Amino acid sequence: MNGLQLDSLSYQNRLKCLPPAHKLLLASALLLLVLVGHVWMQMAVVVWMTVWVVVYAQIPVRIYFAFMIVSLSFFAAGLPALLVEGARAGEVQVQVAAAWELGSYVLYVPMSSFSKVWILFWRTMASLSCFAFILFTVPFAEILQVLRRLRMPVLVTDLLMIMYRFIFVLITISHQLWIAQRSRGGHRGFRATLRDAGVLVAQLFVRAMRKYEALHKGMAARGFGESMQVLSFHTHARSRRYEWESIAGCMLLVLLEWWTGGWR
Amino acid sequence: MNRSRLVSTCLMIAGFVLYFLLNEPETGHAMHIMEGYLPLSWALFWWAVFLPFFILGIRSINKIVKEHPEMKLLIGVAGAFAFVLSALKIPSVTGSSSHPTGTGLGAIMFGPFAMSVLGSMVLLFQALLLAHGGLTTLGANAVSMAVVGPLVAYGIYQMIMKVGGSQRLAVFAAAALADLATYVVTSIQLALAFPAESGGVLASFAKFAGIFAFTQVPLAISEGLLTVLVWNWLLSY
Amino acid sequence: MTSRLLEFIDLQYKYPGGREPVLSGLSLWIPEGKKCVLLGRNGCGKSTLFLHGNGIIEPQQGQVLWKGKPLVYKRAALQEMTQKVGLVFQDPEHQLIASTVAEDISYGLFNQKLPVDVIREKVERVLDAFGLRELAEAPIHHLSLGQKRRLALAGVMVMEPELLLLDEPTAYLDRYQTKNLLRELDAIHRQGTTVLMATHDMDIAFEWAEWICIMDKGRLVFAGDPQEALENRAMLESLHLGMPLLVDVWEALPEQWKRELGGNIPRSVDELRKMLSVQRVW
Amino acid sequence: MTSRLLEFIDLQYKYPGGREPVLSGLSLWIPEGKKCVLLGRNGCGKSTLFLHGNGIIEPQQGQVLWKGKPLVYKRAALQEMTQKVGLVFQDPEHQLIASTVAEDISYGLFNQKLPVDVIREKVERVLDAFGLRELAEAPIHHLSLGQKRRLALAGVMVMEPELLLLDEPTAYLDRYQTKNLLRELDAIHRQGTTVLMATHDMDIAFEWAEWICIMDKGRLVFAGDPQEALENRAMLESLHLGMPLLVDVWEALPEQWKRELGGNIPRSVDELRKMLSVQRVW
Repeated sequence: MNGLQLDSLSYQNRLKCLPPAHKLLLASALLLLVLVGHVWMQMAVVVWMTVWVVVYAQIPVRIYFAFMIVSLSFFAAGLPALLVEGARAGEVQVQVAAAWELGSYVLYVPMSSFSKVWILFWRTMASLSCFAFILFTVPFAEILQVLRRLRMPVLVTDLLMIMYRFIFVLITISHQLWIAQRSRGGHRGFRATLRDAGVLVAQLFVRAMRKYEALHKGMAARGFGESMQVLSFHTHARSRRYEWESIAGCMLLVLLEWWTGGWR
Repeated sequence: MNRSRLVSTCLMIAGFVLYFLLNEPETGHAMHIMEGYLPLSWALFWWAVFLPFFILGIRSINKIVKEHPEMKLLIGVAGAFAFVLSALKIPSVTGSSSHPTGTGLGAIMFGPFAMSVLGSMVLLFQALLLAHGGLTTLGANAVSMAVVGPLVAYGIYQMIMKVGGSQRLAVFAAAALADLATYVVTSIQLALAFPAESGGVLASFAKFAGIFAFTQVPLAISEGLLTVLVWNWLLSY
Repeated sequence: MTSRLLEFIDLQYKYPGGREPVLSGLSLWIPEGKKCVLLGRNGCGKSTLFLHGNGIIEPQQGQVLWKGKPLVYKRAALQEMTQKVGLVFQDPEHQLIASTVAEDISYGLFNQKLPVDVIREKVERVLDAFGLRELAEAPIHHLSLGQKRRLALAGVMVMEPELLLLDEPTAYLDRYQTKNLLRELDAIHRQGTTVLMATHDMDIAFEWAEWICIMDKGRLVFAGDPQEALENRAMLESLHLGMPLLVDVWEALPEQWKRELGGNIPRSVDELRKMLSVQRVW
Repeated sequence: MTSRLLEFIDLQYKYPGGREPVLSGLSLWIPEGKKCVLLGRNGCGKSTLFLHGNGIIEPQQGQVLWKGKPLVYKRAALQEMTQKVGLVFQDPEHQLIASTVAEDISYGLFNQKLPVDVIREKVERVLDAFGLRELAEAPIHHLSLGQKRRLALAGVMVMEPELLLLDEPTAYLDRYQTKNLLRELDAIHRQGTTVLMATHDMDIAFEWAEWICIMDKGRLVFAGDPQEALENRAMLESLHLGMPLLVDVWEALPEQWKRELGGNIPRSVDELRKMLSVQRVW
C-alpha cells in the first residue's frame, strides 16, 4: 500500500513483547563483535540472526531475503573499485587473476583482492543481519522510548516524534493523490508521468504546510509548551529462554572468534 | 500563460526526466554507505566528525525554538516532508530513491547547522523505515549528506547572491553543487577506508568517484532543476 | 433481465503488511442502468473494492469482468477503464489536483489526449451543468467542501463514464447539500450512466436506491431489491448500521395504522405522505 | 437560573486575507451543566468560534468571558484555559502527536507539569474509560478513523476540562460509531462536564441536545430549548439545514393521529414509541 512495510512488520513481529532495550543491546553487541571479528564468527552471526528474524520473529523469509539482496546492491556497485587496480605497465609485481592493457597503463585484478572482498562480504552480511534484527523486531516507537531513557536531548526526541507521526500522514496523502491521478487517466506515457509527479510534489508541499498550521492550533489547544514530554506504557515481558540464548550465544561467538583467529 | 511559467514547466519536465531515469531501483540509493561496509575505526571516526556539527545544529535550533516554540512543529513537518519526497517511488521493502532530497533548499531556508540535525534525522528514518544506509555508517553518511552538502549549498548561495547573481542561478548552483559535494565526500570516505594497493587513497578515490559519477552527476543536475522549480513555486505561493 | 455491467468474482485482497484481508471472497455484480447503493460500515472494504472496479488494484485472487469480459491489466487497456468507470473519492481533497476549477476539470481530458478545442468545449459544458461557471477561475483551496465535492464529480463526469462509482459522497455534507447532490446524481442517471454509491447512511440508501448491495467484513451479505432488504430486519440489524429512521418509525406505529396505509414500508417521507393522502379518510 | 459558563459578547473576526468576516457580532452563552449543540451549516464560523473559546484566537472585537470574567491573553493564563476548556477538532489527525496511544494521552498532562505517578494513574483510568486499553501501545497510524476520534477525545478528557467543545465529532462516522460516541458524551456529561457539540446534523442535534444554539453567517440566530426551535419551522427552513427526519414524518401524519399522541413533536424514535405505548387504545 504505502511502501513502509518494514514499519508494519515490526509492530507485528513475534518478539515484540521482549523489552526493546534488550533487543537493541543484543544487536549492538553483535554489531561490535562483527566489526572487530573474523570470517568464521561472522558466518555464525549471519546464521544465528537469520534464525532470530525468520524463526523467532516470524518475518516472512521472502521479505527477509529481499531486504538482504537489495541492500547488497551497494556492495555490488562497489565491487569493481575494490577488485580492479591500475598501474603503469611493468610495475605490477603481484599475482594477477586477470589483466587488461590500456596503452602504457595496465588494469589488473590481483589475487589478494579476492580475499579482501571475501572478508568485506562477510562483514557486511553479518552486520546486515544484525541491522535486519533491529529493523524487523524493534518498532520505531520503542526505539524512541529507549532514546529517551538514554537521555538524548529533548529537542532530538521531540523532532523525531513529530517527524515519525507526520511521515505517515504525508505518505497517506501522497498515496491518495497518486491513486487519484491514476483514476483520472493520469500517468499516461513518460512525459505525463513526470508532469503528474511534479504536480504531486507541489500539492504535497501545500498539504504539508496546511497540516502544520492545523497542527499548531491542535497542539495549542492541548497546552503546547516548551517540551513535548510523553509517558510510555510497557507490557514487555522478559523471557528467560531468549535471555539465556542471547547470553550463551554471545559467549559461544566470542569463544569461536578466539579459537579461529582471536584478536591478532 | 506568461513566459516564466512556460520556462518553469520546461524546467520541471527536464528535471523529472533526469530524476526518474536515475532514481530507478537499485541505482538510486547507491550513495548511502551500507551497514557494515566501513571498518570500525572509520565508522567511529566519521561519527566523531559528525557529532560537533550535530551539537552545533541542536544549539542553533534550540535558539530558534526558544523564541518561537511552534517552529519545532514546522521543522518536524518539514523533515517528514523531506523524507516522504525521498520515499515517493518505493516499489518494495527496501525501495529506491536517494539522499535527503532538498538538503540544498533546507540549508538556504533554515541555515546549514539546523540542516545537519534535520538531515541526519531523515537519514535515520531512511535507515530504520526503508533500510537505506545503516546505523554504524550513519555518521559517515551524515557527514556527507547532512553536513557537507548543506554547508556547500549555503556557502554557494550566499556567495552568488553577494556577487549579485540571479536568485534562480544561486538556488540551482547551491542545490546541484551540494549534491556533487555529497558524492565527492562519500567517495573520499570509501577511498580512505579502502586504499588501492597501487596508488593508495588517490587511486581508490578515482575508482569510487568514477563508478558513482554515472549516477550522481546527472542526479545533481536534476536535483538543481527540481529545487529551482520548488523555489519558484514557494515564492509564488 | 438486466445485463451485468461490472462484475466481481470471488475477490480476495490483503494489503501488504496488513493483518486481515480486506476482501475475502467477494462476488458482486452491478446491473446496467440502475441506481445502486453499496451499504457497509466504515472499513468493510468498500473503497478497496472500488479501486478494483477501475483496475487501479489488480486482484490478488478472483476476477473483475466488464460487460462480461475480464479486465486486461495493461497500461493502455487500464487507461480506457479509468475513462469508462469514473471514480469519485470520499475526500475531494484527495482528488483535486490542479490549482483552479477549470484546470482541474480539464485534467482528465488532457490525459485522453483530446484536441484542445474539444477539451475547451467539454469543460464549458460541464461548468454549466454543475453550476461551476462562476467559480471557473477560482483557486481550489477557496472552495467550500460542498463545492469541492461538486467539482470532483464534475471532473469525473466530463469524461462521460458509463459507470460512476461514488465513495461516501454524502459524508459530511449537510442536509441541503445532500439533497442537491442526490438531485445531481438523478440527472446523471437519467442521462444513461449507471451509478453505484457507497454509503453507510441507511436513510439515503433506501430513499434513493433501486438496487442495494450490502457488504460486511469483505463479503457480500445481500444484493437485490431495497424493499426485500427492508423486510429482512434481522440481517440489517446484525450489521450494526442501524435501521432507516422511517423503518423505525413505521415499526413503532400501531398495527391498525399500518394496515390502513397498505402494509408496505415507505422508503421516503414523500412516499409516506403519498400513502397518507391516498388514505384521506381521516 | 443556570449560570453562564462561557460567554461570547459581540465577537467579530475576519481572517487576514479573507474577504468576509467569519464572525460578525456574535453573542452567545453556554449554560453550565447542559448538553448543548451548536447548529450551523458548513463554513458558518463554528470552528473559528471554538478557537475563541479556549483563547487560541484573541478576538479582534468583542469579549470572551469565562464564568463572568474576561479571558486574559497571557501565556500562563491561556495554558490554564486550554485545560479548563477541552477542544476536540474535527480532524483528529491535527491533534495527535505522539507515536503510540498511551503516549499521546499523556501529552497534555505533562504540559500541566504533574508528577509522573499522577500522570500514569490518570492515563490508566482514561485508557479503561475509553476502551483503549488494548491499543495502548499501538502506533497511531494503525488506528481507524473512529479509533483516532476516540483517542483525540481521550487525550482531551484526561485533562478533566469543565467544558468540552467538539467540532463536528460525528463527521464521517457510521451510525454505529456515532451511537457509541454519543453514549460516551453522555457519560462525560453525567460526570459533570458541560458539553458543546458543533454539528450540522439535525437528527443528532435534536435527539441529543438539551440546549440548542443556531448560527448563520457569523451571527446567532437562535438559542434556547430544542422543542422551541422545532416549533419555529420557518426559521429552521430558512437555514437550509433541512428538518430532522422525524419532524418531517410527524408533519406528514394526519392531524387526528397527532392530536391523539399529545401534539408534541417527538425528538427520537424512542420518544415516539413511548408516546404510542401510552396511547395503547389501539
